[in-house]
Amino acid sequence: MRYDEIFAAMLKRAKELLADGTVNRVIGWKRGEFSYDVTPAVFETPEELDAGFVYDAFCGANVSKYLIRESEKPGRILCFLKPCDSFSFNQLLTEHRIRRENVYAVGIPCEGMADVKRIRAAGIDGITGIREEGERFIVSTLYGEESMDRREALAERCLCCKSKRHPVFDELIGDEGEDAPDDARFAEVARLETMTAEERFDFWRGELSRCIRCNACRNVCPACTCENCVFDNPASGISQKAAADSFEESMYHIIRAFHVAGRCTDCGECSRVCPENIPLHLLNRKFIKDIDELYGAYRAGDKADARNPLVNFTEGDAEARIVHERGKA
Amino acid sequence: MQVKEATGFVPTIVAFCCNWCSYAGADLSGTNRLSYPANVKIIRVPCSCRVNPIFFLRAFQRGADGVILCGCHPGDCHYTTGNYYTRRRMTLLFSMLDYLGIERNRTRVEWVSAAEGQKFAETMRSFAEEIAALGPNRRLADLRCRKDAEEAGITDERGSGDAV
Amino acid sequence: MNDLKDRVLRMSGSAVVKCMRCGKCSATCPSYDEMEYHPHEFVYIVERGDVEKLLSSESLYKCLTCFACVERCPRGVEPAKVVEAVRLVAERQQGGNRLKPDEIPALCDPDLPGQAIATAFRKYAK
Amino acid sequence: MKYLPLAGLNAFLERAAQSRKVYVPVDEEPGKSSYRLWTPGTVVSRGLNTTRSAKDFFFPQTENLAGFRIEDKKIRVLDPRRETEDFAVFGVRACDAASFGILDKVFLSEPEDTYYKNRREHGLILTMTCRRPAETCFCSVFGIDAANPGGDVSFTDDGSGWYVEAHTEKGSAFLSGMEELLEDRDPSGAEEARNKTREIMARLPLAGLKTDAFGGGKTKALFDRPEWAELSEACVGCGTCTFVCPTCQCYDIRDFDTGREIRRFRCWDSCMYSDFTKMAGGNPRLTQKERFRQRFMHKLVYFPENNDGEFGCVGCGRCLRSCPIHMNIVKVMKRLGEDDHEQ
Amino acid sequence: MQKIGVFVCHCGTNIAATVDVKAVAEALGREPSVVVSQDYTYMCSESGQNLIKDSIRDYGLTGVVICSCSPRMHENTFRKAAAQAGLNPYMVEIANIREQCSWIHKDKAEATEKAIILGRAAIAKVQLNTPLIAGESSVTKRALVIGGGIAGIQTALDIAEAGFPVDIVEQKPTIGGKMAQLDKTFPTLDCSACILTPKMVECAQNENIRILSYSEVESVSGFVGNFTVKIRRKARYVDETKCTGCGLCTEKCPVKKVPNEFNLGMDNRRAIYIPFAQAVPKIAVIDADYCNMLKNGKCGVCSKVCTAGAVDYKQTDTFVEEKYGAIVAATGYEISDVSRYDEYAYSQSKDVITSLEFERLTNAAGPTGGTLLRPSDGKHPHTIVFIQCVGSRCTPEKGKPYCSKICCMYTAKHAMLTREKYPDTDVYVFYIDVRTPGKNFDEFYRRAVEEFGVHYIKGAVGKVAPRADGTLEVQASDLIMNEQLHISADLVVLAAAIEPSKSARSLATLLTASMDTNDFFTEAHPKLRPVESPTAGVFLSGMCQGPKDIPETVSQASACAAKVIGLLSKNKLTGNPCVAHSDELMCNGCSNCANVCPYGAITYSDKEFRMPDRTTKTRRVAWVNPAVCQGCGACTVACPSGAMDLSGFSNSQIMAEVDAICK
Repeated sequence: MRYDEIFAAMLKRAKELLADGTVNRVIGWKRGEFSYDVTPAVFETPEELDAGFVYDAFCGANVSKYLIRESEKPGRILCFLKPCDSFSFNQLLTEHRIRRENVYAVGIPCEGMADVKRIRAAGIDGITGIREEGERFIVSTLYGEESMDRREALAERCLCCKSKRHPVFDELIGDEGEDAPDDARFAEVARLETMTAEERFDFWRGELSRCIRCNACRNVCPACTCENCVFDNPASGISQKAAADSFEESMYHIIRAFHVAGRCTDCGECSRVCPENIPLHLLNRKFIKDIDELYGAYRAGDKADARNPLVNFTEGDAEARIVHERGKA
Repeated sequence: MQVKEATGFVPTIVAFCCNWCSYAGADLSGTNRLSYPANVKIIRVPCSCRVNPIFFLRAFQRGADGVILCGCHPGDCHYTTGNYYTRRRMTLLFSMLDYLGIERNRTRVEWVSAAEGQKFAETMRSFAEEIAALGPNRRLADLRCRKDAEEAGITDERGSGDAV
Repeated sequence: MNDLKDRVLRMSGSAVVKCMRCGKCSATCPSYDEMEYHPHEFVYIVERGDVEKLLSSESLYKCLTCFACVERCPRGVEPAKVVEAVRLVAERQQGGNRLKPDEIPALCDPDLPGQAIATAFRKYAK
Repeated sequence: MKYLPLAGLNAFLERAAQSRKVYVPVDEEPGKSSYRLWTPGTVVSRGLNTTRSAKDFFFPQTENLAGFRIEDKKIRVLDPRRETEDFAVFGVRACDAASFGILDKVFLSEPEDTYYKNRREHGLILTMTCRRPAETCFCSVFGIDAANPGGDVSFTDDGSGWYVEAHTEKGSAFLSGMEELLEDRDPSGAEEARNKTREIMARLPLAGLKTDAFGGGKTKALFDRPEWAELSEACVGCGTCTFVCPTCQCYDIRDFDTGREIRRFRCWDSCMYSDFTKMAGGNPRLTQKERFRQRFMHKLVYFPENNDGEFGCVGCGRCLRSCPIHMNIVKVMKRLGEDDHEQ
Repeated sequence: MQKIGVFVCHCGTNIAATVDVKAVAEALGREPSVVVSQDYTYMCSESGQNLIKDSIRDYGLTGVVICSCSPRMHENTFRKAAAQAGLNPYMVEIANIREQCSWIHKDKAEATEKAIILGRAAIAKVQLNTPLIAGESSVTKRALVIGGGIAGIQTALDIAEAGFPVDIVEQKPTIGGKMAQLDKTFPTLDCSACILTPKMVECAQNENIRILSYSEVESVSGFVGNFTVKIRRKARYVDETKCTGCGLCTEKCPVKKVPNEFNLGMDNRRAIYIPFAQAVPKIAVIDADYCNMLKNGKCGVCSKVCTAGAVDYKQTDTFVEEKYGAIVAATGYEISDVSRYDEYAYSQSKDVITSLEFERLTNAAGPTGGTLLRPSDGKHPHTIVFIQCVGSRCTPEKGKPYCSKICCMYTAKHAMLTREKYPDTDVYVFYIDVRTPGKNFDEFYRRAVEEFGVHYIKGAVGKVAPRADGTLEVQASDLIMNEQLHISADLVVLAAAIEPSKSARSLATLLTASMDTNDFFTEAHPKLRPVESPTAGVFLSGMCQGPKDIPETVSQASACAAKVIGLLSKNKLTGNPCVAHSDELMCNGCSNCANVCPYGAITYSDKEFRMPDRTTKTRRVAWVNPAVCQGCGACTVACPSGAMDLSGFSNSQIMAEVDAICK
């Protein structure tokens, strides 16, 4: 389905569900200044929907985390979930973070989400408008019109999409999609694994040293929903407001990845929002790959009552020395 | 007996031991006068599953060169299942440290029962030798906390504000 | 010796150490009476590392590969696969290459079609 | 007027680097640049602006303030301050250059922040005009001229080189030893380049942003506006906007025990964080709405109120680019300024 | 800041020979917050303890660090001493400078330096100690035994004998279990019913025992000493208080072809029935699946013939809720399904039977009245083949990985009894190993071979093929003769693997008791706490914990009863104060902690919180029951927000130790 067709169906359904009283609010995406800067927003009336609601290739933001707060409010809220978002939503249900009865979930198809950073990386700047024409994006800029291959503009997570399927929904727009094979998704992790320890160290130091500890990755992450994060809690003994040195840079990212291990749905939001373009998803994906390889394939958010692999075990699990015994590095 | 390299490097080693098996195993190696390096210092925890990955990082931050965790053999946990969770957590943590390019041999998990005084001493000896061979922890160190860095005048670029 | 054993284990993928010596494989074997070494003995002899003993036995060729023993074995040892692996070792050992590439020039007859040489090589080389 | 041709840049920087550390913008990856220490071979970015601002050199993210050493049962205080080496930051745009005016008002007013002052005194700001402003630029809204960036020395870009002009004594002193690396050119070329920039600035999509609804004295009119709820609704409470901002200057002071001494250091804080302004009695800003409002009220109302009408924003557009959910000061100004709510 | 006293023990020369104790005391005395630091020859002696007590009083100490032997030796001694001096016992920490220092190092300087560091770590920890008070809870003096087989019966009788009320919940209409179905018992060959039925009757007569037969556990809540259990009493359609057990109804009932489960379906019973003559309680029950009256309202014969007026077709399931201090799982075992092994032709021939069926065929109350007859044609079998290890000792794909333990012995019994009663019968036993550890067991097996001429053949049976003439061709290998045998048998008896009762898994979930991969209940410790489940207050009796024979089952049942009696004799339970606790303000309610808790100590509830902005918010938060928590700390690591912490081994305490060691 094309985005304009999906959007038309979403708008129609949102109005119907508001009108028949199934829901009293709609969470979706709101148009911005430049066609790429949409903001998640809650709409309460058909007029508000008409004025600002949008769904297109720039609606990458995962709205599932907002439902923690929204589902506590009176009435039911309609949410539109892309496949990625629905995995996150389901994981949050597993962790009892969302009141399911207060949410009406409509699964929507996703044809891949563009990342404006990738358009800029292609040397296109001064972007004032973007439209899709078949497999190309036509970008109008202050300095003339440019065009680029749609795929070139897609976010990394969409280039190796994990699934077009919605593990949870009340209804669907369009046909249900399928899981994608995982090989492409782990290729970059596998490449890093084949490097020597020195190379890996240099790679990660290079990446993590750019971290400014703005917490965007954490705060946008649908798995990071702690009432009070250990890094904000002075009583935890590890709270930090800024990384004072390279150790603290690593510490933050190791602990964050560990805390979401087995719960991360690989929605890729952490990497999308990083102002320093640190490939944070490669940390989370490493845990996913390890878990799959060591404890059997597991997908956080696939089943609502699943036990995550870190709170589970089998008697025959590999010993930690398996890490030491891996190919020489 | 401290393991020293020619350079005189004496690593700092933290050993977390569960109260029921490994701590008792350590006591037994003492009772049997089986020596192991003095730079290994033991912290008693009720169960290996009490050990948070944060404790490992904390030890490295504060100057440890190696951290080892010892617990009951799988299936023998005093709390039935604790060490099974430990095993998964530590496997994943070690794998992540390895992925970040930190020497994988700086961390270890070893199952030592209350009867294995000999094994405890041998494990500590081999671990201490391994860490001594690896040299000081640099990749996961907090320079502010390292005595040697201060003495050598090494500072991290961060904090000085001289680089961004 | 252990080299042979390793080859058999690798080729069969069988874990002979799992055998608890119940003999159910032999009990179920339709070729039992034809065999000098019976399925359970195959497993045991391979485990002991005496593969040579088996290589020279005709029993190798009596196994019908009906897999009844594989099906019935309570320990998942898969005796038929062990037999099969020993048989392959035996076959691969039968002579080396009967023709080596450097022997060919001397044998070449100018009238001999090139294709015949290729065919012969394929036939006599293992 | 002095002119530095494109081809002469490396020689110029090499000379400059003999007397001080020189930081230049470098393309780390396509479309993204950062300041790096210049060393021979460093390629200077021709892109517009760095992800982080030049503020970082003068007000670093973390900075040691003091130390304490416990010796037996006594405490000794240590002073880690030392004079900063001279340094220069090259390629600072008009927006970032203007941010120093704002930071100075905060840090150099009594009592002076000696840590900041130290860096200001030893840091040289080499500015550059903009040839290709982005859609997110709106410095002109705050009266900043991208064609006339100021600083200690300005570099006016005409595409094949720069017209170089010193604006301060520090700047003149810096240039004085480098005459032979510069050519003499007619200043009309500089004006032509400036006009080109100004022409683009005028047609930027955000050029028409209105500031009338904001400024000193608008607290009452704006503080309780219902729109804050809707504007802050999607805010995830991260500190990205504040950390890339060239004018945000809030910090926290923390202690770290190294085992041998306690280090007291300051580090950036963000008004977007839930523990910002948390005090013994609680926190006056309880929800994200209030924290969000604080940031924009500070930039648009409180700061001008205390600083002769000068806004606390320089329109660099960094927050527009980096906000995870694309909420930003422009959307706030448009939403709150679109109707006339003034009493 | 604490006011800490440091006490360095010489332990004679055990410590002092290698560690410069004066130097340690002096160095630690310089640490901030240490107000007194002393050394003494034997800290654990009375005068040593007095030194500590006096210092606590004189210096107003709030924390004590003792540098001495392992805390596993004298932690309690020093805690008691501190308590006597008015200091909370949990404000004492031990630095182990003997086992982990002086005894393993030779260099005095090195050992002294290490002792100082260990002392500093203990000081750093005690800085963060808080006084802990062990919680107390009451004990309901009543036990629940789930399962009324020999294990449950023995446990219940022992508990009742000690004076505590016990309820037995049995899912079948009568207690007695598998043992009631057995004929003779090895190795004494006494009659199973003769030794079991008196115990069943005793249960019925003991006023401390209440039998809830035809009942199942519906739900369990609470914790050790304070369980609340809801029990479903299935409708019997016969009023228990009225039925006299005369059995008239079971003779008059017109529905005659109901497979009789007591005889494993080898004969029939009526739709209203009493399972067997010695059933306890001896009360009829209507099988709703077969009763015409219940199915279509046509019949009512039993009601008409019942002189007591006990039949009540309108009966429905009822529920009993009761409080218990202890729960015993005695759910027993079942025979695993052997029809999956096609080669043994169990589902093809009536003459291939399981050993339990063989028991019924030789039992006087069985379908044949105790005469051994082939199920197919009722003729005497002349050749009987017993096959061992059917489904036991297999890979998990093929069956059970464990040895069922009892088969070797009961097969010897069957073989022996057959040969004794029918000397004209040839009996073959195909075995892999004959396992007879136990008192008089091997002697028993040898008698079968030596006195009774049973043919024991080492080897397995590969195939059992029914032939047209009604015989069974058994193809087997004789591993000693190295030949393949073909035996024409009349009856084949399979020693089927035993497996835990199917109901055990769901019960384990209700009890939050853990199970192994085979669905046997896990014991708290395999050697040292074999009759307790890791879940406090839940005990294990009999086969539900693992395969065992009758004498073992009875011993374990009594051991289990002893543990229960020990618990019920207490008026109060004192907990270990080093337990986990959750900070409600930080808890996310994600359930990670509950998932890893081996004791089911963590429960969740929705709680209303007043938010800083004066609104209220309802959140799901964890609560750790201190009476159930054993203090392992698994939850503290599973918790991502750090809401969960462990008293006595808190995050900050452990990190303080780390810091002190790495300094």
